[in-house]
Amino acid sequence: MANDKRAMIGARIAKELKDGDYVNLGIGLPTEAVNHIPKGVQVLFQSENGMLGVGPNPAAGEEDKDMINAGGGFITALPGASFFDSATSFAIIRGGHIDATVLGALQVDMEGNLANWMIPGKMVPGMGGAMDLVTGAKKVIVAMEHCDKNGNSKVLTKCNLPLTAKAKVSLIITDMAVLQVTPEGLVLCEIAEGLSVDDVIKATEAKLIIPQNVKYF
Amino acid sequence: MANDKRAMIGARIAKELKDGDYVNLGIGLPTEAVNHIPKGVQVLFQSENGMLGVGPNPAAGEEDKDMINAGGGFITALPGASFFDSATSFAIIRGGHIDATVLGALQVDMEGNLANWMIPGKMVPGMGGAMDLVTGAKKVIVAMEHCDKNGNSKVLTKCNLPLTAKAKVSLIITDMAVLQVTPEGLVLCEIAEGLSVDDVIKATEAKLIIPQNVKYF
Amino acid sequence: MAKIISAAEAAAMIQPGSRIAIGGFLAVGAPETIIDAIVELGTKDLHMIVIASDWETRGVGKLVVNHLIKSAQVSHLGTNKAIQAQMNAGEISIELIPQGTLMERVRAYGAGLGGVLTPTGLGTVVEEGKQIILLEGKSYILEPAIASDFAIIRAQKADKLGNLTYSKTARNSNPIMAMAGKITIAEVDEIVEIGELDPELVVSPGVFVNYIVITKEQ
Amino acid sequence: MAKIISAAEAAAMIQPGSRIAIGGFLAVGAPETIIDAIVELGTKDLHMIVIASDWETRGVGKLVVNHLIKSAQVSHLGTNKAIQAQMNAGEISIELIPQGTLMERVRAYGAGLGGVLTPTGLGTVVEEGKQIILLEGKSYILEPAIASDFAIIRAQKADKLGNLTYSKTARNSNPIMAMAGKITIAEVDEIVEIGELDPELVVSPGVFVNYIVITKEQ
Repeated sequence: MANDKRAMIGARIAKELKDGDYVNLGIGLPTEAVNHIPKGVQVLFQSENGMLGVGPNPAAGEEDKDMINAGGGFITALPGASFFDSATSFAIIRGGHIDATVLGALQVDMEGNLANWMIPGKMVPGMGGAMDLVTGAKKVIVAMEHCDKNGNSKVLTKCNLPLTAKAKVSLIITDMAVLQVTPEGLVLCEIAEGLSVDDVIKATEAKLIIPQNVKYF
Repeated sequence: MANDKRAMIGARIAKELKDGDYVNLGIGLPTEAVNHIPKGVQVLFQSENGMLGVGPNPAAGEEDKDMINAGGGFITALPGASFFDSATSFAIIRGGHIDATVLGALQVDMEGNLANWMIPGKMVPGMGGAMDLVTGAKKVIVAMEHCDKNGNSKVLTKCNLPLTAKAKVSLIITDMAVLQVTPEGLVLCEIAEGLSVDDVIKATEAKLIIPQNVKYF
Repeated sequence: MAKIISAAEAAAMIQPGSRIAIGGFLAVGAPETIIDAIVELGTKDLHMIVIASDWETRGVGKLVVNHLIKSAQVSHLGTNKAIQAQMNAGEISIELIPQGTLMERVRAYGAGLGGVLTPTGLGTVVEEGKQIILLEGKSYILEPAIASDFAIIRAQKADKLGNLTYSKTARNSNPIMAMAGKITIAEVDEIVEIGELDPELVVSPGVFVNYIVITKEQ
Repeated sequence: MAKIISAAEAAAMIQPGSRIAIGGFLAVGAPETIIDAIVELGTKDLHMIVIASDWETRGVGKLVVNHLIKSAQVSHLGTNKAIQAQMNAGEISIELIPQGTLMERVRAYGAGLGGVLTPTGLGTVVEEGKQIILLEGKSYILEPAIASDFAIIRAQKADKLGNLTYSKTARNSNPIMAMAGKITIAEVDEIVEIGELDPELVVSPGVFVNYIVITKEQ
């Protein structure tokens, strides 16, 4: 994905995060949000291996071998950080103490089902902490490209890959659109600047509910 | 109970505790053991509210309001002590990490059943940590007076008070005798100096197995 | 991020019928200032979840003697005659729970678990009416999580994010109760600036703490 | 009380078929020196319980590339191509477990619990073949405790009683794995005298630790 699209998604994720929120960001695209938190808004980031208060990446040469995030990347600690064991970390996650988690996806569907941990016969990295995060976080946001490399929609009527969790996703942020999962189906809330509603409908396998006013983001 | 009897029981409990053992002593009589650990033998005492490395009672005027044992008495910490929350404390207990626990009893029986937490209609203090201790400790020792205040045996064929745990007691140390709980029944291992085997048999409601040699303690 | 409030404000959040998980063991590590504020307000019909019922004049015992407790899940009553009298009089309903089981049931709620399987209480009255699960030849009692609306706890220091440290055996149930409140209020001896607590020394991360109250105890 | 031994002595305790809970997360906080000693000894058919399979050259990945692992309970394989190849070739059998569930199952064993009830994995392949428990209208998967013969973990400092402290995110699964070994061996950067560790700073009490090995890592 182009850097400007990544930045756009990061900025849009950041809008969902409120002052004082405890947030867990998945590896990759979701971490873009860090660069877009407004000044004066304090969001506390968790790393599920066992830390709250994750700070910016360290400068080259200043990496601490004992300071990594859940993706294995080097991190720093902000003032007010805390370290704890991984069982406590997942108690925080599963127990509903995390305000929002943002994860990537292979597929997401109209019911808020998410598939992001394996492609049978091809790739079995394991679910890691994703199933707990999606089950426990107060708000589950998916951030991903709208279509896969072959141009196929990743927003489906029904996921056909093994699920990470059932009916837990509440918001989908892609390079094309912002979709809300509702009991009635997927609502197209916002579209990316330069696109039309029709562009999004064409690129989406799932049926979308189109409100009268669709904003740009 | 007279002080010399308490000391005798304390000394006999102490013989069961080995160098390096982690031990939890119940309130009252069991704590007598502390005064009888031989020099050079290091036994580490747990307090189930959340501490390992309990030291002697503080001198008068040197009590720390934040340093109490499970009975509410003031304690001190030995070098090498550690503090932890009560869930961890009971993980240590239930998980089999405590080598021995010594508890008082209202009744104990031939099958190693123990009753020490309530008398229906009369006294319901609650089981506190006793059920976990008796369930989890590697070795469960009962230390008590052989008979109650009315002269009735507390060593029974079958407990009739509500149980603390089933078939968990392995050794009973009283002011009259040391009894081992075996699959065959209660074995009279030792009797108190000055008593005869018959004295113990008469004072005991449960049937005893009498080996050829019964030692004094 | 935690908000600093007064004990009276803390007490005012608690409603008749609220389920409150309360830290402390025999009143050591008990949130005395918040308890006093609840007593002053006189909020009745409370359900308390606590290790022990403490003494008549200290800890949760003060809630009992002021007749504010309708029911309790507790492991030990032995030091408080008032609660035993109220229980015998049918004024208060008590579920006695082994201490380790109580801690796991509270932790389970805080950790989003439905419950745990424990061998503690097998063959005793504790197993009565409960589901027994057989796993690899061993029996366990299924002990469900205990829900609470509020946790009121006591810590030594809080930073302004709500990160907490404790003092010695006053730690006891406090970090576990802290996990379990839908709203958790921590009474502390001292509030320090963010960054003043060693991140390795934090026992309860601020994520568990919603409000901080400064203690009035000397 | 913990005994100080060499990494080779630690490795020699472990037998073919042993079930080993291993600390670390993506090799940070992994007991590299003990792992190297196991590799040197070449003990085969091991079962490992670990969060992630690390890298081919770091952490438990070294056990994998040397074909010492017969089976594993693990949550993430994505950083280690060797384990995925061995899995596809049928050489290694893998139970994939959500990370939080893995931690609770290991903790449960260390804490003497038979298992826990968790909502994680409901409606996914994780629930297949498992008992579902309904409590107050909510479903949970019954996840049994995971037993281990040995725990090998990594800490920062140990005193001679085996009390342990950790460094930053190298803490991760180590305190949990430490609880769960029938025999627990802690690899540490530094051994200090009894009394040198602040009792409030001890994360794993020595009661969980049987042996201490000094690390060879720089």
